[in-house]
Amino acid sequence: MSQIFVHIFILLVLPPLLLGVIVKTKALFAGRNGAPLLQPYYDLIRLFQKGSVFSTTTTWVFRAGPVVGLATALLAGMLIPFGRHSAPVSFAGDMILFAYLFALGRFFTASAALDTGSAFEGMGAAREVTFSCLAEPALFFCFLVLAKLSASLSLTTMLDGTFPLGAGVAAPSLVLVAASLFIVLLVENSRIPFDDPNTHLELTMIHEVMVLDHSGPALGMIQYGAAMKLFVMGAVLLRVVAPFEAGNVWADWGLFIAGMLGLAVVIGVVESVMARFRMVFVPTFLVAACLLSVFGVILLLR
Amino acid sequence: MAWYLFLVPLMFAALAAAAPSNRWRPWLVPAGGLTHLVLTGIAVTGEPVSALKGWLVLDPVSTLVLGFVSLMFFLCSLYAPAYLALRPERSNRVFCACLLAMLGMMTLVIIAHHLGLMWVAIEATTLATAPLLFFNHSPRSLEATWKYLLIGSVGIALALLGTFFLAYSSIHEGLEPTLLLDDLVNLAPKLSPPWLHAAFVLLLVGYGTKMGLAPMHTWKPDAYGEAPGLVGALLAGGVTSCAFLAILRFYQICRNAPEAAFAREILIFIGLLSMAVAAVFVIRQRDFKRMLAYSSVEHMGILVLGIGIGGMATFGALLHMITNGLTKGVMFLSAGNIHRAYDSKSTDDVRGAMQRLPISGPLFLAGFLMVTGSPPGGPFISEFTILIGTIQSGHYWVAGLFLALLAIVFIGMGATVLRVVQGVPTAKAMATPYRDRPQLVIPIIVFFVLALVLGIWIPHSLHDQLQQAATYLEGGHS
Amino acid sequence: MNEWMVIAGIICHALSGVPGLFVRHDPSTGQRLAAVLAVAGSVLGITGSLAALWNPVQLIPLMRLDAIAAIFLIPIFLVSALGSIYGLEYWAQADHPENGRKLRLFYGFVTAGLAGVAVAANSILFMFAWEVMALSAFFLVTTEDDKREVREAGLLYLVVTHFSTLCLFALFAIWYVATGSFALAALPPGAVTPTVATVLFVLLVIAFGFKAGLMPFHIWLPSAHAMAPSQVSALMSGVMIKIGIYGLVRMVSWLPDPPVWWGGSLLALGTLSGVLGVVFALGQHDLKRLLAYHSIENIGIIVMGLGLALVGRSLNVKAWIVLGLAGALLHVWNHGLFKALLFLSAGSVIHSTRTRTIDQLGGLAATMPRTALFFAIGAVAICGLPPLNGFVSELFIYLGLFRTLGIGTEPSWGVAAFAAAMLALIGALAVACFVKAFGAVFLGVARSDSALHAHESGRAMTGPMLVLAACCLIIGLIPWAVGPMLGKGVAAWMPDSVVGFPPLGTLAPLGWISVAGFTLVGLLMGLGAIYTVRVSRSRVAAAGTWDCGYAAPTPNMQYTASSFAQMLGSFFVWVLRPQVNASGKQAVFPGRTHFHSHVMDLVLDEVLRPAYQIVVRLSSWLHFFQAGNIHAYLSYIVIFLIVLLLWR
Amino acid sequence: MNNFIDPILVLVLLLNFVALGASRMRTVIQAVAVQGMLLGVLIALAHGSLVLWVAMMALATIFLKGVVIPRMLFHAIRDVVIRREVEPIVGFIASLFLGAVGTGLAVLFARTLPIAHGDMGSLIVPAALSTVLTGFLMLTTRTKAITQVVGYLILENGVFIFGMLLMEAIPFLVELGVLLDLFVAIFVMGIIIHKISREFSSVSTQMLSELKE
Repeated sequence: MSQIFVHIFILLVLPPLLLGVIVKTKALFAGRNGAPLLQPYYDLIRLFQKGSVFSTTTTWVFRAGPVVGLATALLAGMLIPFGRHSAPVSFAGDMILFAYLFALGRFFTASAALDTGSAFEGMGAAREVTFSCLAEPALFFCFLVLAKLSASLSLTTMLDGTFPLGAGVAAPSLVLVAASLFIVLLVENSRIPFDDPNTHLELTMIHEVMVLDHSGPALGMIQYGAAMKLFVMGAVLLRVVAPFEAGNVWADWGLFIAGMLGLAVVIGVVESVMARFRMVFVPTFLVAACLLSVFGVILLLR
Repeated sequence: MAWYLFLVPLMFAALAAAAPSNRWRPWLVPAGGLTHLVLTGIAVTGEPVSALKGWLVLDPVSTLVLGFVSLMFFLCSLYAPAYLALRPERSNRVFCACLLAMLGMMTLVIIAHHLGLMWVAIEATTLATAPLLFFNHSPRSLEATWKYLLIGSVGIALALLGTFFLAYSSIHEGLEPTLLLDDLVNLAPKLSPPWLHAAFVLLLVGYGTKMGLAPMHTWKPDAYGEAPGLVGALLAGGVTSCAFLAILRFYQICRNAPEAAFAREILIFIGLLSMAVAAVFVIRQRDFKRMLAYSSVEHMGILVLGIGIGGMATFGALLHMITNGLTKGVMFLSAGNIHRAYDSKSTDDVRGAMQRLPISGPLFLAGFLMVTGSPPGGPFISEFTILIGTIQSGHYWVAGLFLALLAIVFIGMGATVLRVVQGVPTAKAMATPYRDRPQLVIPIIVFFVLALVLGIWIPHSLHDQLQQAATYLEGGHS
Repeated sequence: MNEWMVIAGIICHALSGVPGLFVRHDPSTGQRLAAVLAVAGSVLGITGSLAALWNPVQLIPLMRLDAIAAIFLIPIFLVSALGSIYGLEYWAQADHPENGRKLRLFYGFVTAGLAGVAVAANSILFMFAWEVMALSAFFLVTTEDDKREVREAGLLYLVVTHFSTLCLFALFAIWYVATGSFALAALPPGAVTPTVATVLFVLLVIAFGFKAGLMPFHIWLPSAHAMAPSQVSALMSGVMIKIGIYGLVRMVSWLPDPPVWWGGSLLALGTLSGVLGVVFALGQHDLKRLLAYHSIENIGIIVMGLGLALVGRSLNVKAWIVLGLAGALLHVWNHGLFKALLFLSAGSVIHSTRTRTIDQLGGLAATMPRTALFFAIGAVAICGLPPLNGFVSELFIYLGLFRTLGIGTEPSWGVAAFAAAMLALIGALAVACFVKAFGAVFLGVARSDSALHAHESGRAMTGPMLVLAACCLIIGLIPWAVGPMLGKGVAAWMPDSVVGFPPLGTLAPLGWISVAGFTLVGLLMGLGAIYTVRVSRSRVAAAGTWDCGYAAPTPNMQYTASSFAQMLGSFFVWVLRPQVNASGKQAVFPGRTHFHSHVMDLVLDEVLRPAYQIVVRLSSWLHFFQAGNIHAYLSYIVIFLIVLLLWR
Repeated sequence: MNNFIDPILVLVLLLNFVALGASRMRTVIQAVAVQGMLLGVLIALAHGSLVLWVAMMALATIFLKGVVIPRMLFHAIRDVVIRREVEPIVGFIASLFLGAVGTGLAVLFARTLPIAHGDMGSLIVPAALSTVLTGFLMLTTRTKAITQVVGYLILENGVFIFGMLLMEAIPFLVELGVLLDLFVAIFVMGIIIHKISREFSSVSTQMLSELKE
């Protein structure tokens, strides 16, 4: 029971820190000492205290966007095992709920963007839904591989690091899955090289351009939700690449947090060493991700 | 009794020819029709009819056909007075007389068991019909009549030759020469094959011309297109049934002979050919009366196809003769009304019939749906039975072709019919004096109801009659 | 008892339009009577069907009212009644004196026909009901037969439905020859040779595929749905195409020992239909055509479930049967609910703006808030997103497909697993398509005057939508309530092996779904509350949309539906093949320019129409033989005579 | 007397060729008239003894085919004040040639139909068939309505010739009926021709191709 509270606590508190770590890493690479690690927290608090501006064209849909985005991320977080600790909510088919929760969030954030009636935000919404059409199958192929390997239909058991078929069979597919998941993670969370969260050229943005009109608490919820999404998907990836455990309950928590921060560093490194791709290449990479995971499945079915 | 059956109508015909008044003469037609219907009722229910030492007999098949033709004629005759009232400008003396004469001659065809006599009667029917086609006295009707007459007569002449061949086939084997159906059926196994073979072909072509089977159907679109709807209905429902009966007679003989397989083969072939020809010509058909003619060609094809298949299909074919006839009654009469209302029968001018004619228009559409075999309707049951028979007898490809052709015909007719009934009528059409009157639509409604009822429930007596007729044709004596 | 309630319900519906024919003085009386009769009939029918779920009735030789029939009857009655209420305002007799009566008459007939098909246990009766349904639907589609495009849609529909009827002829004829009776019941093993069984299977896939609008038999569906009045579209798309599914589900279950490839091919067809359906939906500019193509997509999903169940039956894996069939049946319900909801709300838009063109609408959420909300609910549901009903049925199918990998002790038929990923693709595309539709129609700024002056519809139209939306939510939140009914359906599908069926509850996390659903709702409410409180406590300013510094934004600068779908469309350009007609780039100072793109239907416009043109040309060549020359006619006779004489 | 039959049949065949080759309408009609009379004679000969009904039959045939019908045809062309040529579609030589071919075919086909022993005239079947074919030839290659009627007559004659083989089989009544029908048919055709000539001021059936697809 206490584990559940720890899980929820981590889910609520840790996500912004990842952003902080990423920014710090990039700063160090750039030779600056950069913003403090806790900067994202200050931003969120500031945003929550600000007032808001609403476009005259908007309706309830515009306000629903951020709320739904955050709520779905939260619930999705409850379905993912953190480290060795099984998820608070876990049942056969929860991975499907996991994927569809993010789809629900996407539906409303994109709608909210269209609600403003701005050409740029429409553009962003279009890109968001378009790319996810390619990301979704990739994600599901990964799930298929994991389900086959772990002979189960629930994320907790999929990710508990035990493979009835034996590590020999599992390893090749898992590598492919990890690669695929990493690409999906970067795209879905609009990271370099696919998207640049702090660019200032609207024409080239995907996620950020959708939220141009949100302000104050709404913007805060959006950023918080985004961070949480990154965290949750990161947790999945972490379990695939490093299903380690340290026997002791609290040590496992520590291991998990360390792992997440490590992942953040990796992302930071990637963002520092790579340039942003042209928009037209994004689909190519997503298709590649799909193919990787398809091979993963085929390896198992042969 | 047999005598009355065909003499009474002729009497009425004479009466009509003599009658002075153009106004009440038409009423002789329904009168004659009713009398004939009553006589038929008596004949059918009473003791077996036979006269003239077996020349005139009422066997199961002829009972069926007679009842149907008599009913058909009666319903059409109800329509006649109102129709002729629409055409006061022209004398209907010849028209009425010929209608009644036609009835008499058809009756004679049906009850004749002497093939020569039957031939005479059929030729007489042709001659009696010619003036009916010519009723409109327009150049086009003249052309139609000429074609009908010449092609019909030539065909019939061939049939006569065929009849002679048949007779000779018995002489040749040194048997007692005869043209009596029953004797021939019994002698069939002994008849000389080559003569019988030739005879069957000649008769099929000859009476096939009369029935309108492809490729002898060429007169049909012209005749049906130019004739008044009433006459069209009688031709498509009555006369063709008589010709069909004639073909049945000779099939009866052949199926006892070694020629049976050949006969079946030919019948199936002609049946499919007729359906195919109809399919080709209904596509993009502009003239909805000619379309009906081709539909009639198609259904004649279905009839002979069913006979060729045999077994359950024979039952289906006999039933189809009735259901198709009734449905054709609906279509021709309503088409006639539409023609009157728009005075055009081309889909270029005719549209919105459902608005222009609140009763005839929908009936026309309903008739189309029925005749193309949409359930629930009489033709559906009969066609379905034929299909089952076809599959039962293992003619899978025939069944496939059958369905495919039905589909094509449906597309062709559907396009034309919908163009007629849907949309908004032109102002010119709204201006014409014609309006749906009770006398003009009630017969159609009766036809429709009968056809529909046959689709939902076949009366027990009729079912028995059909069953007997089928077994009688298939050689079992009942 | 309950069968008589159903029969009474059918009769009520059949007669619902009749009184209106005789009430001429006061236009509203007839339609009120019709609605009352329809509602009464539906209440009777639904009660009877629900009762029949637990004690099925068999009135051989005519009628069978078992779980499967009941499951299909319930949406028929529900949607039909709601539609006729909706019609009171949408197609008020006062506004449409010329065709209102006709519409209501045939509306009743269609409902009766549909219900008749569902309960028929005799092939002749089946075909009667079938044709009554099909033909009445034709008259509904051509309600406005003064419009040319309506007439064309009507002809197309009529031809296609007759094709499927002819296939039924063949099907039932063979059935009769095989069984020797018109009674419809399961064929005992070995009743037919494998060849005949295959022929039957192919025939029924074609016949019912046409009615269900399964790719590639969908050709009639888009135009018919677009041209019909909206409550009719709701009925057709919601329940009429499901009767095709009914036929498929029912008859397939009666064919003995199916080979695996049957289920496999169904699975493939379903996937194809699902993906292409939604892809073509992306290309549409007409709101109702878009919804119509989504029907094709959802039919595909249903058939996927059925195919899975069939595979399970061939390999004798009960879990696949249960999950696949339960998913299919539940999706039949769900699609009936949310697609009807979507068509009704689309109708409400059309009713107030008089246009179906998406790119002329926009900003309606402000003027028609209720309609917008209902459309949003429908959209979320049809995308299969939690916490609504669409998610539940798709989850079942997902679980079944995942299980084909061979989870635990079950055998593995991994090919099917790819369908799971395709289903994910379908879901994502559906989200894209409905964001586009919802956004372009209801959000942003009005793109035309008609959209600018839109007004909310009255109670008679919003009421039915409310009911449907509520049903979507209920099924989505408490699926364990419908679980047992589906179990009955599954059991009825395989009467021979009722024993040892794992109950749906053990295979699908019904309880957890509702936990998750309620949690989600709770979170939404909580966060929503916090947010609103936060906003209300702080300073709020209203301003124009931030347009990145552009001087004079106009409504035309919004992202339109076409531009929204442009990028996705470019991925599928190989199948969509849009015909673009645009004035190209211009000089330094561009003048007026135009852009128009149109997506043809792959099967209809690019295969069938050309083929038919060839047939027409061929036949017009052959017309030469009927050239009016009597000499030619006579020579045909001679030639034919000689041919026949030389035949043998 | 049966040895007279074959010569007469030869005459009939020759008359076919006359009908085919003649360019003037009068000649054609006369040829058919003569043919009809010959048929009457044939009846008498075919049936050995000259019983009453046979005599009546023969006379009726001669009267009808040889006198009445030709009269009607002459009448028809007299009304129609137009050129009296036959106006063939196929030239005379060609049609003669075709006629010859037809006759040949008829003889060949007659081979396949065995004649019973003790039957008179081995020529009957070929003659009948070739006359029928000639009739068809006239029907299909001559434009004028009247010529087509003549063709129909010749066709009918051909059938009639075959009838010789079964005098006994076909009762008197039927024979009369056949003749009557023939008469009425020609009569009605005559009327129609009359109307046609009034409508189109020509009896050429080329005019009659309005009704077509």
